[in-house]
Amino acid sequence: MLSFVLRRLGQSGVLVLIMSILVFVGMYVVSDPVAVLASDDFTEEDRIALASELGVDRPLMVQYFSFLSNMVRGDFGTSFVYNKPVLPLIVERLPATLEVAFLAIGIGLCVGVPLGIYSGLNRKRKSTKTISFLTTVGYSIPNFWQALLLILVFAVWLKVLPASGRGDTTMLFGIELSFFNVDGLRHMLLPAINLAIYKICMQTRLARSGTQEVMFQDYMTFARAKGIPRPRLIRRHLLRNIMIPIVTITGLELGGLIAFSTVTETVFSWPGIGKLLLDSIHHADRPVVVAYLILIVMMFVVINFVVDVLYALLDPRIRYT
Amino acid sequence: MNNLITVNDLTIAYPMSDGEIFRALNNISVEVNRGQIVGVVGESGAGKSTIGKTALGLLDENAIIEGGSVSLEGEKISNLSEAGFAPIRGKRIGYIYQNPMTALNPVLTIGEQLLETIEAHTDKRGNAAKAYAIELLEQAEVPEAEDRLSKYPHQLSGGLCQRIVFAIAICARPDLIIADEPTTALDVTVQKAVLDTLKKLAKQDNIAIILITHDMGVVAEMCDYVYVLRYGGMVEHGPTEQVLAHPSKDYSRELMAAIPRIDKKVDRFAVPGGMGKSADRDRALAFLLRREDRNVIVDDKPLLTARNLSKTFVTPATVVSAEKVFKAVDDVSFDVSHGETLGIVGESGSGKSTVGRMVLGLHQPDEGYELTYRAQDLSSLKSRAERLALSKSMQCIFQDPYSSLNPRMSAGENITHAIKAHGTVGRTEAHELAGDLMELVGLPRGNVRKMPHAFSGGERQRIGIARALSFRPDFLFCDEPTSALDVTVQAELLNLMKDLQSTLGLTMLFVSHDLAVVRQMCDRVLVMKAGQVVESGDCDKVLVDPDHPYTQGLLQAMPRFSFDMG
Amino acid sequence: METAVEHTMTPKPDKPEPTMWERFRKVFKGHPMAIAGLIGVTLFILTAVFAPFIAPQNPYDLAKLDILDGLLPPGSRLYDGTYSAMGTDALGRDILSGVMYGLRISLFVAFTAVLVGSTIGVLLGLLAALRGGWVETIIMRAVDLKISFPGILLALMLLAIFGTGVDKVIYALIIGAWASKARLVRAVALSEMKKEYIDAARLAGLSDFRIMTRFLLPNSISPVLVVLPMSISGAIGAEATLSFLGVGVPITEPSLGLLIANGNDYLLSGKWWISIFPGAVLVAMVLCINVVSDRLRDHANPYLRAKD
Amino acid sequence: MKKTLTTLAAAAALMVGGGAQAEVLRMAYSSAPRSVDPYPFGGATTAGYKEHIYEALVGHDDQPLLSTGWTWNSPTSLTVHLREGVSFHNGEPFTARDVVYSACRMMFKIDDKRNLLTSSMGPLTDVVAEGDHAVRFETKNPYPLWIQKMKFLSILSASGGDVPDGPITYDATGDCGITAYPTRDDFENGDAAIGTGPFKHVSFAKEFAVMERNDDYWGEASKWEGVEISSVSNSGARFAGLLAGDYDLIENPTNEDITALDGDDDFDFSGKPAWRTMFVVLDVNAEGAPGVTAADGSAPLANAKVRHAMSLAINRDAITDRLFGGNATPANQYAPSYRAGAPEMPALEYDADKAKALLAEAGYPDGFTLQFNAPSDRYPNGTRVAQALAQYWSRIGITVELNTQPWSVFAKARRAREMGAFFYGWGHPQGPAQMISFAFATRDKDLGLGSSNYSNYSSEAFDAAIKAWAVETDAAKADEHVGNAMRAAMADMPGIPVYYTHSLWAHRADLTVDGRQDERTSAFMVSYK
Repeated sequence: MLSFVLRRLGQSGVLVLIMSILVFVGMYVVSDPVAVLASDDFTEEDRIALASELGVDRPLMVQYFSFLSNMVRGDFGTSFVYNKPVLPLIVERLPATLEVAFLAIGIGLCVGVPLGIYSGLNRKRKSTKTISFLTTVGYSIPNFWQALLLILVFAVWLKVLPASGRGDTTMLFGIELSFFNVDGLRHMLLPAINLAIYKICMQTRLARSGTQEVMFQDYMTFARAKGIPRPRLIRRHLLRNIMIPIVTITGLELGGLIAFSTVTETVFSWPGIGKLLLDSIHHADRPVVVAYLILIVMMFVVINFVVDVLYALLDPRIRYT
Repeated sequence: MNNLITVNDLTIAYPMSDGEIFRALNNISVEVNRGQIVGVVGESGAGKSTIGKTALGLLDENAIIEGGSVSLEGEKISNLSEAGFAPIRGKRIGYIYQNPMTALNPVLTIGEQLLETIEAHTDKRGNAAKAYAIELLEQAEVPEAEDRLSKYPHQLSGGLCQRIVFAIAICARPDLIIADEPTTALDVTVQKAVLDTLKKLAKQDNIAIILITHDMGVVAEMCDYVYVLRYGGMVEHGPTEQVLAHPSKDYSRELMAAIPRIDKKVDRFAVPGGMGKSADRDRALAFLLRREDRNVIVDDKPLLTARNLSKTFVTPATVVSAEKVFKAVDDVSFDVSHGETLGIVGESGSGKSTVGRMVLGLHQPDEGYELTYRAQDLSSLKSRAERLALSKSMQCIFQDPYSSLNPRMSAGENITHAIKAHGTVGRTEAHELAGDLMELVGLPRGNVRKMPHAFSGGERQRIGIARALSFRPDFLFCDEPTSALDVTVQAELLNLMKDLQSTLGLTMLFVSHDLAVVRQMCDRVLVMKAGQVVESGDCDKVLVDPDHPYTQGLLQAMPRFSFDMG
Repeated sequence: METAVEHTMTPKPDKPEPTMWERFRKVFKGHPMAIAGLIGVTLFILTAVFAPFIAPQNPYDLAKLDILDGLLPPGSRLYDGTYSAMGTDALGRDILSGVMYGLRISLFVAFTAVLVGSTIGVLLGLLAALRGGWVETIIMRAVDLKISFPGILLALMLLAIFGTGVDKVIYALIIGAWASKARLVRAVALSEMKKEYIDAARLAGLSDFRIMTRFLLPNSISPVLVVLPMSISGAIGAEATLSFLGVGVPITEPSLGLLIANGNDYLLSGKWWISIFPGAVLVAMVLCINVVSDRLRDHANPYLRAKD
Repeated sequence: MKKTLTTLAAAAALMVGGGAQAEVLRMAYSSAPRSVDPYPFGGATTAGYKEHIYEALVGHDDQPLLSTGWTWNSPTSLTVHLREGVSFHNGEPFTARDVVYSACRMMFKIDDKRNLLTSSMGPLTDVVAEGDHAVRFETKNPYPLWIQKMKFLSILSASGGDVPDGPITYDATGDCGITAYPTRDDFENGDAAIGTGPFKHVSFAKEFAVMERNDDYWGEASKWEGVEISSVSNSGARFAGLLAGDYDLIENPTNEDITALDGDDDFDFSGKPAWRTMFVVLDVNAEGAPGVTAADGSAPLANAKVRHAMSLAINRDAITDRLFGGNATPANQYAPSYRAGAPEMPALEYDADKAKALLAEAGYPDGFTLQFNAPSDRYPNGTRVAQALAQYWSRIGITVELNTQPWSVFAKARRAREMGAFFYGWGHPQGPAQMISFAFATRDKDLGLGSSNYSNYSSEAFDAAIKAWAVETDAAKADEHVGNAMRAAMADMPGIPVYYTHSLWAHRADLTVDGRQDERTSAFMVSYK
């Protein structure tokens, strides 16, 4: 157990290193902070001064190692653009993203899994065909386009939901949350749906194939032979078994949502970290991008870990061996 | 008179994906009276499980009842709906599933699975239900019944799981229990005890049993009356003793003759099969006997000596479990001399296969071992060439015919791929050879191009043998070569192997859980238990009056049918 | 499955192996949706291939475009008399022609990216399974890394280093495609490794390379083949998104995705045709691909096939 | 899920009522103001936001604001007379001390990072308070531009930071003996966000800022009780937000979107010709330009005939009314012709045949290959205009490879001078001359000329005129020099002016917007019909 955790930690340490190098080099070739920040009436002297203040006049290696030494001391650097320490910059935007991500995943599960089980149980029905058709349509529409159509329909035509922004939030333990606030929820709904549609389709498919496989397992036949009422058969025997793969995948999906819902957050100008990442990439704000991606790597490591634990919780075969 | 259950001219058909109709059952009639234990025997494909499934409405959705019916106490049930079966399943007809390990839901506790059944069929709830559950388990002779409730299936042995399945089956005190191969998945010692329990349970509540099995021994010990099926058709039926002792049909006779006997060694089974007879076969033999490209040492030294073989398996730690260490083989030593067959018997998990795999180099033994083959120290083998020469000379016949062939290669390619790769033979020659070898092992050479899935288990095993032979080995490791096969097929195969051994002078290491088979095949035998050798010596000694209690136990447990037939 | 086993065990009449065509027919027989999808896919591919011959206009030749033809509604005529069934965009680009050529780009990009990416992924996955140890660790960590690296940054890097171009987008998508395949194949291959035919191959002294190519590969590939079509539609979507983010294909050679992205700006002002037509085509195509792939998946799923 | 649905319904009901009341003006910016602190950052939205709270000595129209006028003591010394009776939001009176303090604050480096606006202060050598109501600015070289540059110097209250009593002495490091300046947080929580402007800071979060009316404003108080500024970078969402009633006014609607407002009763849009010139920068380097290749290996762009031909090939009217629906003005020089001080110039003609002929005459009858670069995410309609230009040039036989990149990539390539021809837009607070002085003058450190000269253009006539302008304190004479410079440049055409942008605002139909040239959006421009 411990050895396992240590090994994981070691590997993720290496991951973080490689990631930071990649991003450093990446951002270096992509853009020049001075060129982006300096306005046109800057004299060359101004530009050189700016470069030295940002510390980008030093050779890349030097920049990288000073970054490393700061990082181990927990200092991820200062944003070129906002001239603020990077970590708070990211952290203050985190709740917004987390809220939407969880809402989206929630919707995905609550809608997708039942649909999936239903279509898994009644493979031949018309309704099943329709469901699979819809799921296919659902994830064949590019995300950004979907977003605009949503805005068009719900905000412009029906005028029932706000098109953008985060709306009012309620403070909870010093964290701004939209969840406990009607206006906040309304603002959250469209982005969440935009993200959820794909998840719904995926969960449906997962649950469907899962159901189809489990239904043919010996223990399902035997449970029927025992004379267990069908509802219980599905609730206990089926659900418990298909949840195992679903949880695993959902974990990673959640990670993806948290890390890279850039498009959605941009289109709905949702003040989350995804938008921050995109803006920072475009504004050559290397410190933010580096710190961001390092955090993301760590997050995925944690998520993988949690998923493994959940897996064990759901599957006694792994728990007790 | 009014039978408990009557199966009447039942015909069940499956439309197959290739458009043909496959009849799992063809005009089958079976009658069972209260308290009677009826055996339904037959080899795979006989459709025996289908009978049970029909009685419980568990047929796959695309199965068609073309004719006949099943009726329970006179009322027809074969045409009931899913809902219609509700009052029957578990309540009037209990079901015992082939493999207890897969029959129980892996993610639910024993208690949950037992209680849900109780709540479904009785009005007992809460503590009453729990008490009843424990009572049932105790009746099924599950030790420490109470704390088993909180356990999960995989934490218990196969035998225990099967007993739990019994408990579930008798929960509603049904009139009939359908036991579908209840002991196939179990070790012989366990099998006996489990069967006794089943018998006891049946007696105490006067429950009738339909015992579906392929094992004549089991039938002999359990059943009063027996039906013999083949390919979905009825061969014959009658009181057990009569059918087993004086079978009236050829197939039944063959069946009986095919059963390996522990009590006496026959040099061939009285069944067709063995090496094919033809020009092809002789060509194949010629090829196999062409040995000039091999250095044969003929001296009195044993061909293979193994000293202090041990194997420890380490499963790395995971999130929830620490690193686990399991000693599969513990300090095993033996010799195998030219042309002899050494058997290794033992129950599952005794490490018998691991020994062979170490000899072949598929497992790396723990430090401090010594393996000499043809006076060569195997541990010292470095160069690829040496390894190659060795791997050609030592081959293996694997346990599971369904996974031992490459599914994406034709039979012929499977046989000759490797020797082509090594350049032993050319393309055209290889194709010829493949055909010859198939004839040799008794398959029509016309099937050379067929893919493995088109063959039955026995046929695949023959292909496996042909592949092993293609290397012109001196030494064959046979890893439970027939455990997955029906008795008749097994008999044919064993005949073939005997023939090949005598013609080619092969040396064999023969691993099996079936003492009878070992008795038939081997000269000497090692008896293994939990990784260690408990007893070894000549078969005629060890398998007739063993010294070690464990071996004695094994022999005791062997279901033997005592009716002697001419 | 009991029935499946019984079936293979019954003595078979000597039937020749089914030909490709027979297999093919077996898969699609009695599945109208799937057949429709198949036809759709073929049509789209044909259109893409022959676009230059059937398109009313060459939308990639700037000299042929005139902004005076801009924003014409469907059914108008361009200045030079060409009939524009789907209208034009701001630069006087005939949407119908744009869609045909765009289809060409989108399909080309998606197919090459997914095929190359998957091949790399499969090989790495097999290698990881076969070799294990540090090789496996490195490959699988690389997968993790890729998963936490944003495609947009990747695309930007390529764009900054090599400049814009369809090929750059393909590289970006290739890097996007390999990881999941590697994961998948490794999982399958690991379970195949446990089977005895691999032992047999080892015992026969065959080289790792041969074991990988002749034994592991053919037996581990099918799940990948099943998800392939889905990856392709995924890649089409990804390319669209990259274009939307301004790091996709060159704007003078719009793909479907880029056409949609451009049309986006006009949706609110009621010039729907600019994005709806390309969008509809994209959806339709992806739909066809998926319907077909679903059918293939169901067919490949042993539990279902036994019942078919 | 169910719960959210009900709340949703409730919300929908709410919506109907909403929108109507607008004592608070809800505006949506196209990008988020960077800070409450007026100094560190430039950019239209930041500037637009901060001028609600802070004011400078000179207004956006270059007219006195917190000053009443000024007198040149010498070409290097200017005395500005401050407006009296002005007080800060905290009630403190506005005095010369505050100006010196603000100057120091401007020069001071926060965490060793200069304020991005500091460069305008570059030439200043001293800032001296002359009594309470006058300030003297000293420069080492003549710096007439300071008059206009003063608008960057937002005036903070000296009471804001930790300031010792008594007069403050200015120094270029910004130290000025001041113990501590207010921090970023002090500004964001409002403690230090104290100016003289018509609105007071209430709150400032990531993408959302709130302000309330300053009732003691020295000038005419605003009609708006308060202002809410949201930031919605995606134009589609911004516009949708307006239509959905989330905002009363949005800036920079796309030219596409506003066409949807024709004949709409609820919403309308207003435009204002802005100060930004969109033009094509051409590298006239005689050794050839990156990405520009001719069959004979010569350098086409070095030839003025070629540059004129390229200009002739462009149908500017088509661009402005097809791509902008008339919300742009065809350009005839490098600065908007309608800006104060811009010389009279003839319209640039469009004649493809003449262009072809000229190209042939220049020695390129079969044209040449030109890689034309444009930022993909910078200017409204930018990529479309770029494609249109490519269309026109390819018609006269030039092979154009259009290469669009995100701004970050583009800016890097531009700074590295890797682009021989690129599309660019430049607007400037300080009249017509400023931009060409940076873009086309031969580099001159002292006068800060030519620092953005990517054309590698160098002309004595032009330089002479610009140098003269740079030191001319007399407005009329200055304009004359500008005229000469502009004509010289246009004759050589180191860059091709295409059009002048208009600032656009979409808003509720019952509002009128009196827009400004400087692309900023503020509540002062907005009033009820």
